[in-house]
Amino acid sequence: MIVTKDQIVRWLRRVADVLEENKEYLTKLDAAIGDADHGINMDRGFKRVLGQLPKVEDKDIGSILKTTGMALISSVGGAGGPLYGTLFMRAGMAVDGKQELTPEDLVTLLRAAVDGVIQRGKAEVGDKTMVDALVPALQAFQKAVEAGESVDIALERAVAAAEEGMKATIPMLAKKGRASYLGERSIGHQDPGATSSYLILKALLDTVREAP
Amino acid sequence: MIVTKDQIVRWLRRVADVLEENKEYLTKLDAAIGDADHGINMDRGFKRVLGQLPKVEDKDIGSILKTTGMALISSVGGAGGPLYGTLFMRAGMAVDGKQELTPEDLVTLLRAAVDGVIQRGKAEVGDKTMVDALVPALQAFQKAVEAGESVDIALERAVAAAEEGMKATIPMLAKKGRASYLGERSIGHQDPGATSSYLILKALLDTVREAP
Amino acid sequence: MKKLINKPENFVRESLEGMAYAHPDLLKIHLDPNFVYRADAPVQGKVAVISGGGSGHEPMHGGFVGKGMLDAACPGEVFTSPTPDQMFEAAKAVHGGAGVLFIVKNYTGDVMNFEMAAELAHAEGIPVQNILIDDDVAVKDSLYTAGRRGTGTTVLAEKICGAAAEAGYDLKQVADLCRRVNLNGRCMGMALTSCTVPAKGTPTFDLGDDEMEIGIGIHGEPGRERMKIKSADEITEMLALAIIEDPAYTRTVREWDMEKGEWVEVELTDEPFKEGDRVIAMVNSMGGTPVSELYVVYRKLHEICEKKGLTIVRNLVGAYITSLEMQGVSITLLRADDEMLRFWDAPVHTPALRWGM
Amino acid sequence: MKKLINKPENFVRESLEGMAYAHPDLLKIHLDPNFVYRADAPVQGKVAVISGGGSGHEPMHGGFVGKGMLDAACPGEVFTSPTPDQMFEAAKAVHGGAGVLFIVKNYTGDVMNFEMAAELAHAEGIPVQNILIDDDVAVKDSLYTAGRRGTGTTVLAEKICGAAAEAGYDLKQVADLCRRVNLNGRCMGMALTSCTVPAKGTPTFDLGDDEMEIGIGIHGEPGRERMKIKSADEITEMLALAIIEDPAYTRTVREWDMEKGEWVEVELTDEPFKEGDRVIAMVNSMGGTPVSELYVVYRKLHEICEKKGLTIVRNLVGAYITSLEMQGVSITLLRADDEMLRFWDAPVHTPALRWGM
Ligand SMILES: Nc1ncnc2c1ncn2[C@@H]1O[C@H](COP(=O)(O)OP(=O)(O)O)[C@@H](O)[C@H]1O
Ligand SMILES: Nc1ncnc2c1ncn2[C@@H]1O[C@H](COP(=O)(O)OP(=O)(O)O)[C@@H](O)[C@H]1O
Ligand SMILES: [Mg+2]
Ligand SMILES: [Mg+2]
Ligand SMILES: [Mg+2]
Ligand SMILES: [Mg+2]
Repeated sequence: MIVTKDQIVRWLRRVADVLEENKEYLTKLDAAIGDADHGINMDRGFKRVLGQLPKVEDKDIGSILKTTGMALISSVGGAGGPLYGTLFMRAGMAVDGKQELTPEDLVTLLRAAVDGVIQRGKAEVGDKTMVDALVPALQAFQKAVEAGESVDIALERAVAAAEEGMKATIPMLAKKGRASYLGERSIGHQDPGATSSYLILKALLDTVREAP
Repeated sequence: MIVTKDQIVRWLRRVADVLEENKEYLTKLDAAIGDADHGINMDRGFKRVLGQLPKVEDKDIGSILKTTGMALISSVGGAGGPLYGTLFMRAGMAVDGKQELTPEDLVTLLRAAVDGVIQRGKAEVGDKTMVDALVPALQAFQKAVEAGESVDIALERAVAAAEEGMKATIPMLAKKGRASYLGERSIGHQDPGATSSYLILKALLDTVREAP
Repeated sequence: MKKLINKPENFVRESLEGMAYAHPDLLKIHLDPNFVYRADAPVQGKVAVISGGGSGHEPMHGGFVGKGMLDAACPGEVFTSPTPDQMFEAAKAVHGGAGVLFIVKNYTGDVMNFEMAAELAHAEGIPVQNILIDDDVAVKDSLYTAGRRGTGTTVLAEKICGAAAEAGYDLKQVADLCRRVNLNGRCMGMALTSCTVPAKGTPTFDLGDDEMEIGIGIHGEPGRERMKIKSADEITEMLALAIIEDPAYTRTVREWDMEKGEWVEVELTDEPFKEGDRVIAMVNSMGGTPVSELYVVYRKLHEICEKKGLTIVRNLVGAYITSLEMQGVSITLLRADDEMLRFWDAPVHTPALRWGM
Repeated sequence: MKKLINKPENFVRESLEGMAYAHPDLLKIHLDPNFVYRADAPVQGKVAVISGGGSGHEPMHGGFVGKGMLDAACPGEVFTSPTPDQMFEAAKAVHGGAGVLFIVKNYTGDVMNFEMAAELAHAEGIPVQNILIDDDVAVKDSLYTAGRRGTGTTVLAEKICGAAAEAGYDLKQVADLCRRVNLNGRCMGMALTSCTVPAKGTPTFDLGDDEMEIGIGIHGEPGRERMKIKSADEITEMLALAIIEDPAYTRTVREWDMEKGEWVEVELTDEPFKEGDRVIAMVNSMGGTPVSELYVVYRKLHEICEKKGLTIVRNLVGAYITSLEMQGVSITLLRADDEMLRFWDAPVHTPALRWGM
């Protein structure tokens, strides 16, 4: 089972829909421990991505993802902008020229993406950031692929791990980003960035599960 | 029956008490059609009067009332300050040198006081101001005195007329002062200045009724 | 009550004391009676320009005391006209031999207190004149009301007359200029929220979450009309058109006859704006509205003026004449001639308005 | 939502358009990507000083663009850091051949976006340096947090560095001065009310009628402690003592190595205030607090500084770095040496700060 360019494009469109639906939810999470803009920012960013997609839809997957990254960098702002921008830029660079992705390609893509986020933001697992969703997802995906599972099963595991990682942020004390200023008061709230990361991965799973 | 200097002093002290008690009530009336300060201003003014009284208590009634007027002028501010200041100044000037007041003295005093307010503020009966309480009170008092009634009966009539005049301001459309800016919307509210005038006259009646 | 104050009864005094600490180069304060005056007063041979009114409109008037603007400001209690002894003592402190102009906002209380002050100054031998500012087009009729209220034009008049006095105009000239500024200035304001007078502790009026009040007074007096909140563009249009399309306005005011030493009634008429007018525009925060929103209003005002053939040649965007922490905006337009513009551009150095020095 | 806006998504743009109409002599705007820049940019041979950050803190930064202060400001969406393309395009527009200083408030988003912008500028051959402002003493620990936030000192740094650039300092000199200003400035703020982000439409946080939040961030981030409202004097004391008694603070920041073209980590320590220090004091409204209350705070601050042996040699009292319409105040103290004072006093002409011209 491979992932086609068409699926990647549909994934990005689905992400735009999902983020629009969850705009208020993400913003509410950010209001509790941040500055109440994460949903608004991500929604604005993926609206911009939607606007750019027609221009690159007939190019390769690498170009599509790099364009997505650039669109996010120049429209999201905040912490989310450079982080998700870097995530998609690096993902695109990792699969330059490809028209479809094997499970191994997807491992390469995800690893590059997550590494980019870590380099840019310097956060570790446990700091209560999107990294807490992304790193377990990457590990679960890689493990499943190495065990010979198909892409959809591997993605299922990745999404489950991301969800778990996202929920695990609730009891954490934030050490990075705006939430860190709250100290103890950051405990008990789910991290908005971890939540958007989970939603983005979930959208990939849902896209892959659809009839191609 | 005459009114003594002692009664005048007790009257002024009572006015201070009454205005303190009615500070919020008068301010609430002023909030509806003015700027929510009439009670606060009058209370501040008569607190100042209380502070000045010991210095003039052993002088004549004229001096006591003029001092009251000056204290009000320099502490009340707003429309109420010059108007009530003028009222007490003119009252004092009308009974200069006196140690006690006959009913006829009181007529002279009241007329001078009310005339002063009208000169200063240029309001007529019906404009929805303190004049609507003061003018009927003066007329009723004068009529009662001319009919040979005693001071307390005459004051009773004056206070009843003031109360009626005060209530009559409710349906009026304001033509003077801050309330006039409301046009039709001033209708249905009792004028704060008419109310304080009624309270001040009522305090005189209550003082005169007490054992001297 | 969401305020940075200590005891409400000390608010005005403590705020004045803070001003004195912050601006010793510009001003001094006198307490009991309260007034703020130029650090270098009296300036010999210069007409002294004095204003005053209730507190709660800061920076007006105390924030305009300094070089090129006011010689003194007399702050009353919050939203309560000051008392005549304040103006009289201030006049004595800043009188430099050329007389005193009282710039008075048209509110019954202010007018009466300033009239008493003028009588006191006159009796003391200080030449004096009272000029009323009555520019609030929200008040239509002068026959059935106390007349138009004094609002935004006050700030512009204080700047222009302050500069004229600094330039050596005599009392009559400064007074004539002030009257002319008033006759060419119009203002209207609106509120999104009420304000809370410290001594009262609760909002002066209640506005629903989705309501606003158009034509509000600067003391939290209810305005002309309450309605659902509209967009900034619609609000700007309501205010700007009420100002620009306001017809000629005639009223009788009292001025002081310096020779005879008595009040005389004067009939004044101001002419409506017309195409080709050059204007000074002020977009003013009622206190709680941030400058970012004022610029949204200014943007639309600029468009409207252009469409109506008015050219904005100078502007002020900020909080200049406020109602405590009220959210809302007022717009002032002043038809400016060369003389006014010259004095507008003259150097000024006060806590709240400064340029050219 | 009690705001003078049209559509929330147009708020930043329309506010910028209003600024451009109001101040054509001082600044121009560029839309998409958004930035505000000096009308006479690029100034040949002068270091260009650029700042930026989320909108909603007006007048910062756009209101500080003009002569003697910022060459450009990059406003993001409300409370959202701007994007690298904004800073990059602004840098290209105002670069006068002597390089660009980015003054960056220490928030994760701002830092990352400005770092990307610096990388872009460097790649384009524009000499660049990023100096962080991290002065908020409400944040104690830099090991377990993203470090101190950039707050009030930003305004003072922009004024001083703008003047230094105007005076001909080269990029390294302006950057060194900026770093020194940051290491000598400390700030803390508090909120009486929340603010409402236009796009969200409801208050960022809920405060009870009798509650306040101490140590608030300028984006409506909840602060360190919520408590019953206290008097202005007590609040001033809490903020001032937190600043004055704050111990030495050490952190590691990233600066750009212009030669190698890469980020280097630098350890910086600032020293606590001590008796005899001369300070510039800023008492700043969070947006919805009127200046009358700021003076009440300034009064107490003056007394506290005197008692602690600090001399306030310059001050700013007003709304300079705000959080939309939030009520509240922040206090900033900057230990100032002769060089800083000289540049502080130098002429400046921007929409929100003006003197000497
Ligand atoms: N240093 C970091 N590394 C990784 N993720 C981070 C970092 N700092 C913040 N984040 C993520 O960014 C999210 C907030 O994004 P957003 O609200 O868009 O930015 P901002 O905090 O600037 O408003 C947080 O919930 C967190 O997951
Ligand atoms: N021209 C006037 N003549 C007589 N009374 C007046 C006049 N204008 C106002 N008043 C009275 O003053 C009262 C308001 O007083 P106050 O609240 O102290 O002054 P202000 O309106 O300046 O706040 C009104 O209720 C009215 O009775
Ligand atoms: Mg956020
Ligand atoms: Mg009143
Ligand atoms: Mg009043
Ligand atoms: Mg943000």
